[in-house]
Amino acid sequence: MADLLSVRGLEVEFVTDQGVARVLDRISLRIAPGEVVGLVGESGCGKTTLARSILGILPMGAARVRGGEIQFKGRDLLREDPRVVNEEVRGRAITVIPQDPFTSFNPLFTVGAQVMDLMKWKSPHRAVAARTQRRWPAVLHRYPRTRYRADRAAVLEALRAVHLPEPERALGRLPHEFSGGQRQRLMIAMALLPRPDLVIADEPTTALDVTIQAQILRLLRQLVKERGVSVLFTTHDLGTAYEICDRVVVMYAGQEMEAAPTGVFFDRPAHPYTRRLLESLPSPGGEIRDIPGEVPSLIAPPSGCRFHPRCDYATTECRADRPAERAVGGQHRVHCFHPLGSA
Amino acid sequence: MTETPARYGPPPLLELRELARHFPIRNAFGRRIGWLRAVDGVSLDVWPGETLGLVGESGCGKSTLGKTVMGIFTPTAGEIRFLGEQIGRLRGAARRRVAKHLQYVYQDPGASLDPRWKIRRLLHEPLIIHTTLPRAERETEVQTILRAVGLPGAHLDLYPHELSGGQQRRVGLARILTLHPRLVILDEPTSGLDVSVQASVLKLFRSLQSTFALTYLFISHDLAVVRMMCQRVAVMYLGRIVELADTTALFQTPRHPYTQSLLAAVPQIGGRRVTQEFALEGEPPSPRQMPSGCRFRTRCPIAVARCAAEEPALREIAGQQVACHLA
Amino acid sequence: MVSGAWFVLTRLCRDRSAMIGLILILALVLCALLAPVLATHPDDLFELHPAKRLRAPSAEHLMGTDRMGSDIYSRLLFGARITILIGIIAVGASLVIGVPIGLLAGYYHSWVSDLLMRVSDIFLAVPQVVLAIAIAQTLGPSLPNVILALSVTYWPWFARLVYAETRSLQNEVFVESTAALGASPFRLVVLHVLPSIASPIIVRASIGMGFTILTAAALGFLGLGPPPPTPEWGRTIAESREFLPDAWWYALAPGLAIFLTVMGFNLLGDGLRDVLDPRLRRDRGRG
Amino acid sequence: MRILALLLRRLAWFIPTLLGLLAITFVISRVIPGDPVALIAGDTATPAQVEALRRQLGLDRPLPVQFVTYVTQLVRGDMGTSLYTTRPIADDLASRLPATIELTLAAMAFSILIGIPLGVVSALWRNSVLDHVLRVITVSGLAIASFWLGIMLQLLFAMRLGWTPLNGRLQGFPPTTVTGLYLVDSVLAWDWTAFSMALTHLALPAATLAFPALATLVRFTRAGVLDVMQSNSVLYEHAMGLPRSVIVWKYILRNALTSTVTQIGLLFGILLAGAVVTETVFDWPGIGTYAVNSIIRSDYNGVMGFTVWAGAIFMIVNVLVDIAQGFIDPRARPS
Repeated sequence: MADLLSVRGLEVEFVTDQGVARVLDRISLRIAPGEVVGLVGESGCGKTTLARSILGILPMGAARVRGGEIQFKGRDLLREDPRVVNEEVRGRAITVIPQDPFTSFNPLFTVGAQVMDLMKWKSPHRAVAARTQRRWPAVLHRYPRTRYRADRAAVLEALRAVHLPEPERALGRLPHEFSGGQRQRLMIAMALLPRPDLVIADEPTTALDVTIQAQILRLLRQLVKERGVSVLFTTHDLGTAYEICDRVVVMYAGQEMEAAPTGVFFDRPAHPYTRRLLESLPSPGGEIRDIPGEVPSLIAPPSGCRFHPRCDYATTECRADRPAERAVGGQHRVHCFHPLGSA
Repeated sequence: MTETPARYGPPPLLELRELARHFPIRNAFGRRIGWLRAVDGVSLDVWPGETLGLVGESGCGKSTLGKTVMGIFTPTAGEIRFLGEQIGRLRGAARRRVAKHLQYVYQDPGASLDPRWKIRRLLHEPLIIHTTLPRAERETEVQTILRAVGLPGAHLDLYPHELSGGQQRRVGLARILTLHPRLVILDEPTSGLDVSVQASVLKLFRSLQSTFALTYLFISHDLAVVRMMCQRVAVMYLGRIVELADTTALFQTPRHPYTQSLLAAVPQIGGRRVTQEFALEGEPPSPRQMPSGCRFRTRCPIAVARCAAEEPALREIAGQQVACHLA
Repeated sequence: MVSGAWFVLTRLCRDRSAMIGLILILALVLCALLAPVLATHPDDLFELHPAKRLRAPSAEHLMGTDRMGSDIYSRLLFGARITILIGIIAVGASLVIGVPIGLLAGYYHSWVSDLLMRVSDIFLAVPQVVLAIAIAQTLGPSLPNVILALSVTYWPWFARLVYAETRSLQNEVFVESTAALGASPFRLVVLHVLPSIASPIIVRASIGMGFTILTAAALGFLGLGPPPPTPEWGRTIAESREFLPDAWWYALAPGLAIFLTVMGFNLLGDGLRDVLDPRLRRDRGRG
Repeated sequence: MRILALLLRRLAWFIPTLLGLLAITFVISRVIPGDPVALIAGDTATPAQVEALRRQLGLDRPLPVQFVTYVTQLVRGDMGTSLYTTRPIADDLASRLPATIELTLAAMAFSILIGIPLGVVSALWRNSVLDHVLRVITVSGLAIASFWLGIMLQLLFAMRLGWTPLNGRLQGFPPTTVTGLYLVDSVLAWDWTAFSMALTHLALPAATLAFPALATLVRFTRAGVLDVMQSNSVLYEHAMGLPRSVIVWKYILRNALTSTVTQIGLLFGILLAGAVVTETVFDWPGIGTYAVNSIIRSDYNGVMGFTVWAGAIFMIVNVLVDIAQGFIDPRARPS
C-alpha cells in the first residue's frame, strides 16, 4: 500500500542560548492509510518536534529544518507554499489532538464558538479557497448561513459520537466548565470533524487519570478504526502505546532506534535501548532495573549512535557511525549494529 | 484496627483517626456556601519500616491527606498521632519541631531547592534549624548524606541550576535526610517521569529506605509503581479510603468495585487490551457535591438501592478492609 | 553575592537600551557631583545680572540666560543635585515603609494583612500627584516637604508589589517545602522570600526614581517645590512660560534635562527587569 | 450574575475606601500647620476676629467632630463653601466637571484607539524597525513631563505655526448645554463652527494628556500579545490551520485585552493626575485648574472637594473597568 505520509531524513535544529541543539537527526517515518503508529520515547527524544515538523508549526526563528523531506499524499509539505499548506492541509487533511486539554482551548470563548470557527474554515463542505479570492482579511469573512446550519448539525453529531452529554448545551459553555476527560472528548470530535486523512495525537492522555485515560483510548481507537483514519500517536507511556497502536516507532535523543508492529515490538525488541526501556517498567514485586546514566544533551550529542554511552553492547563501531536501518523481520526494522536475537 | 499489628513488633509510627480536612467553598460574594470535603474521615496506621501506598485519582484527597499530616493544612477534625504524640493540634514552634522526624518529599524534590542558595548552604539549613551542631560537625554530616545519595562533594559549591534534573532530585532528598527522619511522606514522586528515570528514582528510594531505616507513606496515582514499592496499599475515592489491604491481596483479589475498575484501567503490556474490556463509565462527581450514601455508587456497575441510603464503613473481609455493602 | 552583581552587570552591558539608561544616570550623577567644576557661571546660583536677562544660547551661555540673567546651564547642573536628592530619599523612604508592610501582609493571612492592604489601596485610590499636591500645599513649599509628600504617596506601590510577589512566592515549592522542613517564619521571610523578590523591588525602585522625579518636577511647576533661588527644574519651566515663544531655550533646556533623567531610570529599570526576572524576559530568539 | 456579584462586591468596598480617603485628606488638610482662618481673615484682623471666624466656620471643635460634621454634610451633597469664591464647592466642581471629563475621555479614546492596535502590530512584527521606533516612542512617553510637553506643543503649534489656539476651551459662546461636553453638544446643536473650534481647542491638551497613556497601552498590549502568542491554545489554533488574521485579531487580541483593560483603569488615575497639570498649562476650565487655584489660595474645602471627587471618579472608573473585564473575560471571578 502506498504511504499516506513519509518523512525522509528529517533534520531539525533549535537555536538556544547555550548553542545549537540537534533535535532531530535524520529521522524517517512512514504511515500507511488507516494505520495507528505510536511514536514512543522519553521526554526530549524529539517526538513532539517531529509531530510539529509534520504540521509545520515549529517555532519560527528558533527552529531550523536542515534537511529531509515530508511527503504527504504526493505533496512536499516542506517546499510547498506555506499559505496553501495552511489552507488545504493543516486542519483539513491533517488534524491534531493536543497534549494538554486544559490549556489548548482558548479560555475566553465558548466551546461552540471555537468549534464553529474551526468549521467555518475547515468544514469538509467548504471549498478550498483559491488564493485570488482573498481580498479581505479572513477575520472579516462571513460564515455562509446554509453551510453554518449543516456544519452545526455535523458538530452536534460528532459530539454525540464522542459521548459528550448534552451536546446542545455544551456548545454554549466555556472550556473551564468541562472536566479534563470531557475536554479531550471535545478535542477528539474537533480533530475528526474536518474528515482528515491523518490525526496527530500528541500525548493526548498524559494529563488524564487512568480510568479516564482508558475511556479516551477506547473511544479514540474505536472512532479512528471506524473511519479508517491514520493516527500518529506520540507518547512516553509504553502501556498506552500497547493499547492503541498497530505499529510502534522508538526514538532516543533525536534518533530513530526501532520500528515494529506492536506485538513484535513488545515480544521481541531488537534494539538494546528498547529492551532496557521495557525492563525499566515497574514489575510487581520484582527488582528495579533502570538505565544507568542520563539522557545526553542535544547540543553536544554523542557521536555515532546516540545511545552508545549507556549501551551494554557498544563497540567502537557504535561510537564512529550511526547504524543504518536494517530489517530483522517483515516490518521490523532496527538502527543498531548489534541487534538482539540476531547473533 | 484489625490489621495484624503482631507482624510488626513496635506500635504504629503514625495513627490517623477519623481525620478530615474540609475547604470552604465561597460564592461570588465571598460567603461560604458549602464545604469541599477533600479528606473526610480517614483512619490509618503506618507501621515502622513499612511502605504504605496511598492511591487514587486526582481530586481524591490523597495529597491533601499528606499535607494535613505534614502540618501544611490544619485538620478540620480527627486525630493525628505521630510517635505517640498528638500533633494535629500543635502550633508554631512546637509543630515545627515535629518536622525533624516527619518529612515530606514533593513531586519534584529538585524544585524544593531555593535557586539562590548553593547546595552546601541548602544542606546545612535543616541542621541549623533543628540542631545546635557546630559548623564542622554539620559539614561532616552533610558530606555523609551527599555520598549516601550518590553525589560527589564537589557539588556542594554549585547552585541548583548548575545540576541536572536527576542530581537536583538527589540533593532535594539529601536535604530531607540530613535530619534522619522516621517517616517520609512521598507525594507523587514519580509523576511525570519517564520510565527509565522513574526506575532510577525508585531504586534510590529503596536503597535510602534500607540505609536510613525509613518508613514511607507513598502517595501515587500509578498502580504499577505502588505495587512494586509498597507492602500495603490504601485506595482513596472522594476523600475516603475504600479499600486497604496487603499489596498482593489487593492486586490479586480487589474487593471494592472501584479498586477493580482502577486495576482494569491500567494497560497491561502483553495482556488484555483495556480498550476492548474496560467498562467504567462516567467521571468522578465533584467533591463539592458528594453523592449520598456510598460515594462511588454513581459510577458503580453493581450499585443497589442500599448504596444510596447508607454510607458503607470499612469492614474486614478475609484480611482486607473494604468499604462496600456488596463486597 | 558579588558574582551575582557581576552577572547582572555583564548582562546589562549586552542590553543596548539598559546601557543607554546607565550612561544617562551616570552622566546625571557626574553633573550633580561635579556641578561646581562643570558650571561656567557657578555664582549665578545666587547672583542676578539684570543686564544679561533672556540671552539666547551662545558660547558664553551654552543654554542662554533666564529672566534674572543667570546662566541656565550652570543652574541646571546644580538642579541635578536637587533632583537626585529628592529621588533617592523619597524612593528610599517608600522602600523602608512599603517593603516591611508588603512582606507582613503577604506572608500572614489574617485580617491585619487585609487591613494593611486596604490602607495602601486607599492611598492608591487617589492619583499620586493629587495627594502630593494636597500634602505639599498644607506643609508649605520647601524641599523637605516635597520629599515627605512624595514618600507618603509612593510607599503603597512598594507595599502592593511586595505583597503580590510574596503571595505568589508562597505557592513556590521551595518556599512551602522549606516551611515543611521546620523553618521559622522569620527565617523563611528574611532568608528565602526577601532575596527572591529583591529583583522586582529593584526594578520598581529604578522606575520609581523616574516617576518620583517627574512628580517632583510637576510640584515644582505648580509652585509647590523648593522656593527660589533653588534651581529646581520644574519651577524653571514654569518661570519660562511668560517669555515664550521668544525665549524658547528657557523652557527647552530644563525640560530636556527632566526627560533624559527619567528616561535613564526607566531604561535601566526595563533592562534590569529583563536581566533579573526571567519570567518577563523580553523576547529574544524565542519563537 | 457573576458580573452583578462582582459589581456589588466592588461597591461594598467603595464606601469604606472613600471614607478612608476622606480621613487621610482631612487629617492632612487640618492637622498640619498653616492656618487658613488667619489667611481668610487677612493681615489686619485682630486675634479676637480670627477666633470668631474660626468658631463661625466650626474649626474650633475637636477634629473627630469636625470630621463627622464634614462627612454628614457630604452625604447630603454639601461639600462646604469655597473660602475664596464663597460659592458651594459642589456647584463649583459640578460646573467644571464636564470640561475635565471631555478632556480625559478624549485622551482616553485617543490612546485606546491608537495604542492597542499599535501594541498588537508591534508584537507581531517584533524586532522590526516599526517595533524599535514604537519602543523609543513609548519609552519617551513615560519619561516626558506632561507640563513640558504641553508647553512645547503650544510653542510649536499655537505660537509658531498658529494651527491651534494657545489655550482655553472655546472662544465665543458655547453650544446649548446638554451634556456639557462641547464636542457632543455642538454635534447635537448641528453647530459645526463650534464643533471645529472645540476640536482645535481640545487637540493640544488631549494630545498632551494622551501621550503617556498611549505609551503605557502600547507596552502592555505588546507584552500581552507576546505572552498569549506562546500559549497552548494559540499553538493549537495554528496547528489546525486557522487563518492568521483570525488567530491574531480575534483570539489573541481578546486574551491580551484582559490584562490591558485592567491597565486602562489604572491609567485613568494617571490621566486624572495629568489633568491637573495639563489643565493648568492650557488654562482649561476643569476641576484640575480649580484644584490648583484652591491650593494656591489655601482653600482647603476646595482641595478636599477635589480630592474626594477625583478619588470617587477614579473608583467609579475602576468599577466600570471591572465590568468591561467581566465581558471580555467570562471567567472573571472576584477575588
